[in-house]
Amino acid sequence: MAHDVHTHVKSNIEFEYARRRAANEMRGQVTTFAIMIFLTLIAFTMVLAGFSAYLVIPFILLLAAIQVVLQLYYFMHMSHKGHETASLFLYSGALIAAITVLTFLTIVWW
Amino acid sequence: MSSIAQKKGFGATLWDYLTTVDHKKIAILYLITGGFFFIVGGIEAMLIRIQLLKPDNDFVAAGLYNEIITMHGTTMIFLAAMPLLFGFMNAAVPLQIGARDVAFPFLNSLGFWMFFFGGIFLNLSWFLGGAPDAGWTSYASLAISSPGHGIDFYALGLQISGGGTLIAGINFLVTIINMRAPGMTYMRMPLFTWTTFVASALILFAFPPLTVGLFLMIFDRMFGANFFDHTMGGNTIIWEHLFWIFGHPEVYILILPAFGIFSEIFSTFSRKRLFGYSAMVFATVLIGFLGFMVWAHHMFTTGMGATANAIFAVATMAIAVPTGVKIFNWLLTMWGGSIKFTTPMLYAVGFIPSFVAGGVTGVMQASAPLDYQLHDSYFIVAHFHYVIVGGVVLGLLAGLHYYWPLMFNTMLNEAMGKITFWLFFLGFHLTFFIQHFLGLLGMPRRVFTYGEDQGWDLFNAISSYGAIFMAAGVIVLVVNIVMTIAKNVPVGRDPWGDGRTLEWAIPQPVPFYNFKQIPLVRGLDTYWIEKQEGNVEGMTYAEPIGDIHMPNNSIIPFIMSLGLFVGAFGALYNGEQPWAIPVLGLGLIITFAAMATRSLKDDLGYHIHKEDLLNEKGGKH
Amino acid sequence: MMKGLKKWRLFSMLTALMIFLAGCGDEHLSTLTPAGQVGRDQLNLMILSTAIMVLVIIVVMIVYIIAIMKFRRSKLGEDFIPKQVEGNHTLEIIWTTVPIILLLILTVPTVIATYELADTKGMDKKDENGNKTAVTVNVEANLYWWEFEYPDLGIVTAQELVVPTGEKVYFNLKAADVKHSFWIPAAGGKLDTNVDNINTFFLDFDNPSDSLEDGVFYGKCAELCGPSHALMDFKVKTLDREDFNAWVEDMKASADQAAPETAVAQEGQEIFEQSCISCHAVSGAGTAGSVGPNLATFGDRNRVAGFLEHNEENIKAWINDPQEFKPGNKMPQPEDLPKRNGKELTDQELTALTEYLMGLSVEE
Amino acid sequence: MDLNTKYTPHSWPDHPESATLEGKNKFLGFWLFLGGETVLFASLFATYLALKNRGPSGMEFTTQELFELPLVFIMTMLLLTSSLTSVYAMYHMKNYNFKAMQAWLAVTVLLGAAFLGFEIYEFYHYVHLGFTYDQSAFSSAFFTLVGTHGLHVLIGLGWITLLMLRNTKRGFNLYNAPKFYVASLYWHFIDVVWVFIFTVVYLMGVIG
Ligand code: HEA
Ligand code: HEA
Ligand code: HEC
Ligand code: CUA
Ligand SMILES: [Cu+2]
Repeated sequence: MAHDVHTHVKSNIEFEYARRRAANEMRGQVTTFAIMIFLTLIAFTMVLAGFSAYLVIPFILLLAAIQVVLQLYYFMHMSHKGHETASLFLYSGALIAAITVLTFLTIVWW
Repeated sequence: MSSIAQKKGFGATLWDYLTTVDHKKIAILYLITGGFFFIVGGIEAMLIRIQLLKPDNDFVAAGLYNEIITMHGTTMIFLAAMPLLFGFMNAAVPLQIGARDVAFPFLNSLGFWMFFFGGIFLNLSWFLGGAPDAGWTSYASLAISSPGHGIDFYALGLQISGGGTLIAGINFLVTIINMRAPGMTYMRMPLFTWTTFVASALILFAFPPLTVGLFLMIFDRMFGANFFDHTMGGNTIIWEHLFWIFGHPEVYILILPAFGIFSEIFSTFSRKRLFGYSAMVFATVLIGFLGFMVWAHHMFTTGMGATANAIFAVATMAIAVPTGVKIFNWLLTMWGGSIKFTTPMLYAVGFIPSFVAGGVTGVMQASAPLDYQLHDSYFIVAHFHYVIVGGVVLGLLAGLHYYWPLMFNTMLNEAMGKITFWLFFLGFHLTFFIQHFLGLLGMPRRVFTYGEDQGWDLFNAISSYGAIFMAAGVIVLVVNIVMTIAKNVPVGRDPWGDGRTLEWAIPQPVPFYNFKQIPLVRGLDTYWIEKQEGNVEGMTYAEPIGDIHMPNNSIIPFIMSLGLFVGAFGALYNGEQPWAIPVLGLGLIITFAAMATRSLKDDLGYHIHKEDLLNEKGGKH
Repeated sequence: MMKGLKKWRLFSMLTALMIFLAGCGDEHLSTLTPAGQVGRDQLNLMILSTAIMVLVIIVVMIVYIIAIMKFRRSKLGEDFIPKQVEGNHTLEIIWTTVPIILLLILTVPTVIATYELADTKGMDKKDENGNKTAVTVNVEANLYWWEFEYPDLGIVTAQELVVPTGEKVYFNLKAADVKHSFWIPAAGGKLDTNVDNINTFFLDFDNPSDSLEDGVFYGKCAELCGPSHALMDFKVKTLDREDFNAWVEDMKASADQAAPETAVAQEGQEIFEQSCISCHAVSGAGTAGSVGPNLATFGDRNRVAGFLEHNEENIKAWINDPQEFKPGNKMPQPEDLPKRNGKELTDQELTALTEYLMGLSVEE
Repeated sequence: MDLNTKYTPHSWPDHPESATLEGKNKFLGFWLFLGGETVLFASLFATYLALKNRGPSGMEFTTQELFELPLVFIMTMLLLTSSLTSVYAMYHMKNYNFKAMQAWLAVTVLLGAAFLGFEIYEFYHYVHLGFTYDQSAFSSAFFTLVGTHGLHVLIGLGWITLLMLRNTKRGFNLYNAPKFYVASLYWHFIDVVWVFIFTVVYLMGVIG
């Protein structure tokens, strides 16, 4: 029956393995975090350094996109199994979001 | 715990419905409320047609007329068509996929009550100083300058009911993704489930822009913002985009479930498997996808520039292709079948030419330069009533007759059903066909009157007389419903005799836990397969009888929605009444307190025990 | 080949149908009797698309009728179990590609026309003397009335648009208060007058409008703009180029209009100058942006307030109670007019005003 | 499923958030909701971009005059860090370490509250300068976009706090694990939105 939860008691080996895997993963997360901080720093510096807007804007947008991907795939585990539908819908949303922003930038003013 | 309703007192029944989280009862709530609003919207339509019956008529005044059309459009779309569809989805989808319940029974109830209170709030405008009068599209410049509170009622009412819709959409998505019975793969799902799925996805993505648009409108009107005030740097075109980014998918949210209902009916009463099932599924998804790429076809005359117009024109036309695929697959489903002209089938058969006629005028409008002529003329009114009435409403009426025995274990009278059909169908064509020509002859829409000197008298009169037939049809339907309820003759399982999908395999009346044992789905049209193999049970089971987990009833959804309803009055009278802000606060406190109660109090539901299940006789097979 | 032939026949049938329908409508108002090339282009698209659509409908209906006639259970017997067909790839391909082809046939002229109709470059063309060659009209839509300014000619008029025939006339459209939409059905499609920006397009007219029943084309507001949206009509007079030039000169001359001849009209003028002049100009020379319609040509008008028949009775009635005719319009009731101090207009005053207004004319 | 079922670190499932059907539903439903929220924020961003620096003639305030990057940088760091701390919290949930999870959640909430404090200060400061909500289309769009994000932060804080308080005494079970998990998803999403806000609103605002 769907509501039953089949609990599985891990053997010690399994347990240790799971722990280790989790710890490894956590170390990865910290790295991810460091990258995010780094990207943020670059973005702020780029702007403060006062490069040409045509260069900076696409670049910081790219950095933002990378950060989001990091959040989604590492912090929010979107690469894990069981996230297929979730990512399908999230990407559909992102697509519609992109189209919306695009039209507002192009055909709202004359 | 017996599913056969014991005779309960009125109070107890009322309480039961206020607190229910059972999708079958929520379906009935949607049906009643949606039906009520359909009558309200229909009466408004009749007032429109009476006013336009003859030139220079003064049956309703200019300002009042605008309120009537606005409320007619808004009521019909948000408060009648969509909720009625939700009604059928709730009634049929969980049963079609072999689920005991929806994924979020509590949210299901919350969605309904938010819609309910939003709808009531909107309609209270009639009694509290005037209804909204800027059209259902409520274009910003007019809406911002509209005096009185009409537009505020519109924005707040739709905000509340829109929230309910979003919740309902997510609920159906998760239900369909997670709650399918073993064997019910995506490619075995009945088409109604598929269209519910895609329509729900459209809701998920289309309602947020509406939410934002409405908030901007609320802030502008009630809290001093300047989004749409061009003297302050605002821009009214933003509203048009936000509205149509929502508005166009909205029309597919309406039509897709109707397509689903028709798909079920065509294959049932042709006794034949749906022709090109996978193409149908693909077409549904494609329509949903393309539905998001075309909204600006409502804005061809806004002045977006040639390139934007050209792109959106071509994208719009593309939708004709998957829709055509559906039409031809339905035709081929009937082809070679054994067609029985029951009332639902009559509606389905009537739907094809009506919808095709409406669809092809849509493609004509998609041709931007031609739309410069057609836009905001009666041609548009004709187009969308052809697709909406000829598609959605016929679908709803078909669904009503088709699913009535599933929902109530009785059958609407077939003879009266057919009378309703013919009256409604003929009246519909009479009313709206002629309107194409009115548009071509230069009649703009949303005009409260027209002069004698313009040559539109005869066609308008014909159109108005047609509406009388539709009203007569609806009245026969109401009589039919009342008589059926009064007679209350149970019909049992699979009353149409040709049921193919799981919902018809379930005993009647449907037990409150739906399936005693979760079924094992062995193919498309499972029930048909089981019947062909002579299985009297109607289904193969995936599990032995065991305890069933059920959710508890709850009054909290009702209270949460009530809080929003109360709070909306506060927002509405902000800056005008001293009590406004306190009332807004009070409403929000009610809502949040109810929400906190919900999260602090564990609600684990209860179990129906195996022994009780075994003892229960349940419905008849 | 057969198919092409059939389509051709369909085409002529449709054209015939259109002509028949055109008969139902009014020549000055119907999109089916185009007054110029723009309207004609759009009507052609209309005919082409209708032809395609009728073809689609015919095909669907043939399959449909055969299906519901042939496969009735009453004919096949209660027990008949049809074969459970899954689908058919060939058919699927056919009914996917054929519609695509039909749509392509429609897309090509659609896209071409979209760009053509948006081409307003001609607006700024100048002759060797540096004068603009084309007539440009700045249209300002106001709550329930229209103002037409000719920026290059230095004149302005209201409610009645006057344009030359046989050439493209360009329009700059905007709204003064809420969004409206500028539509002359017989001449061609509409374009919105937004509050945020100026929209630009062009129309053209083949013939002078005096041959029409009313001597004018009808113009409409096509965007809901408030209670009197339905009454926000205007009229279009088309003149050949010579007459148009003469009209322009007359308009310019209206700045120094002769005093009214009769005593009654003079009385009217006095009242007008007290109570009305703050909103209504009586000189056609000027620029846009006034509070009320310019009345320079009022005596020549075809309508009062855009839609009432042009006669003295209606003028009086209008001045006496504008809200009765156009609910929500911006002209005050007589007692609220400047310098009236709550006094209504007497019959005599109304007559005087009317006579004065009828005398405002630029035509002989 | 039973609230009283006690787990040991050994019997605690690998994915407690989706071990039950209710959990799975909640998990998926919440992701879908985030898909919808993406479109919601996109609409706000689009509106903001369309109205950026637009106001009545003679408007005083523009992005370049207004925004101060140091403040934004601090806020960004706070929120990014809180994202990491909530990852820690989930790490401990998987490891069946309730106390540690609560502790990390508390840190998350504190960081979030600090962020919110700065934001309130920022708004207060702007209003003080005369850049009020009804000052221009730009001001309305700015406050609405950033304020909606702030509201999300506030809701997130309230939600996580409520969850922590509610469950202090009883520790983990499969009923509340999905709730914690989903709340942390929400928190990450708030961070995702902020990444775009600091990029699109502040950084691009400073550029012009
Ligand atoms: C259920 C509702 C519904 C549906 C399904 C549709 C379907 C379509 N609509 Fe419609 N529409 C509305 C409801 C709907 N519409 C409403 C309410 C409005 C007005 C809103 C307002 O302003 O108030 C509107 C307005 C509207 C406009 C704007 C007009 C204007 O205001 O200027 C346009 C323009 O492109 C349009 C186009 C279409 C198209 C191309 C389709 C297509 O999806 C139709 C596709 C179907 C077919 C084409 C028929 C079957 C196909 C075949 C048999 C295959 C072969 C066909 C060809 C090759 C052509 N619609
Ligand atoms: C789901 C959507 C829907 C539905 C079902 C309908 C149904 C109908 N609509 Fe409407 N309509 C819209 C959506 C819909 N409409 C929208 C969106 C607009 C645009 C609004 C705008 O411009 O902003 C519009 C606008 C619109 C106009 C144009 C108004 C204008 O532009 O000025 C007209 C005019 O004829 C019209 C007519 C009708 C008619 C005659 C029906 C009929 O089909 C109605 C049939 C129903 C009945 C006739 C019920 C009658 C019931 C009784 C008589 C009572 C019996 C009572 C008891 C027994 C208790 N509608
Ligand atoms: C406050 C401004 C205002 C004043 C003062 C005013 N009017 Fe008007 N008038 C208007 C407006 C605005 C309209 C257009 C109404 C509409 O059609 O919606 C109008 C329309 C008219 C029309 C119809 C115009 C047409 O083009 O057909 C006439 C005639 C008229 N006014 C006469 C008068 C007279 C006479 C007076 C003084 C006794 C007067 N008006 C004073 C604002 C004013
Ligand atoms: Cu102006 Cu309608
Ligand atoms: Cu559309």
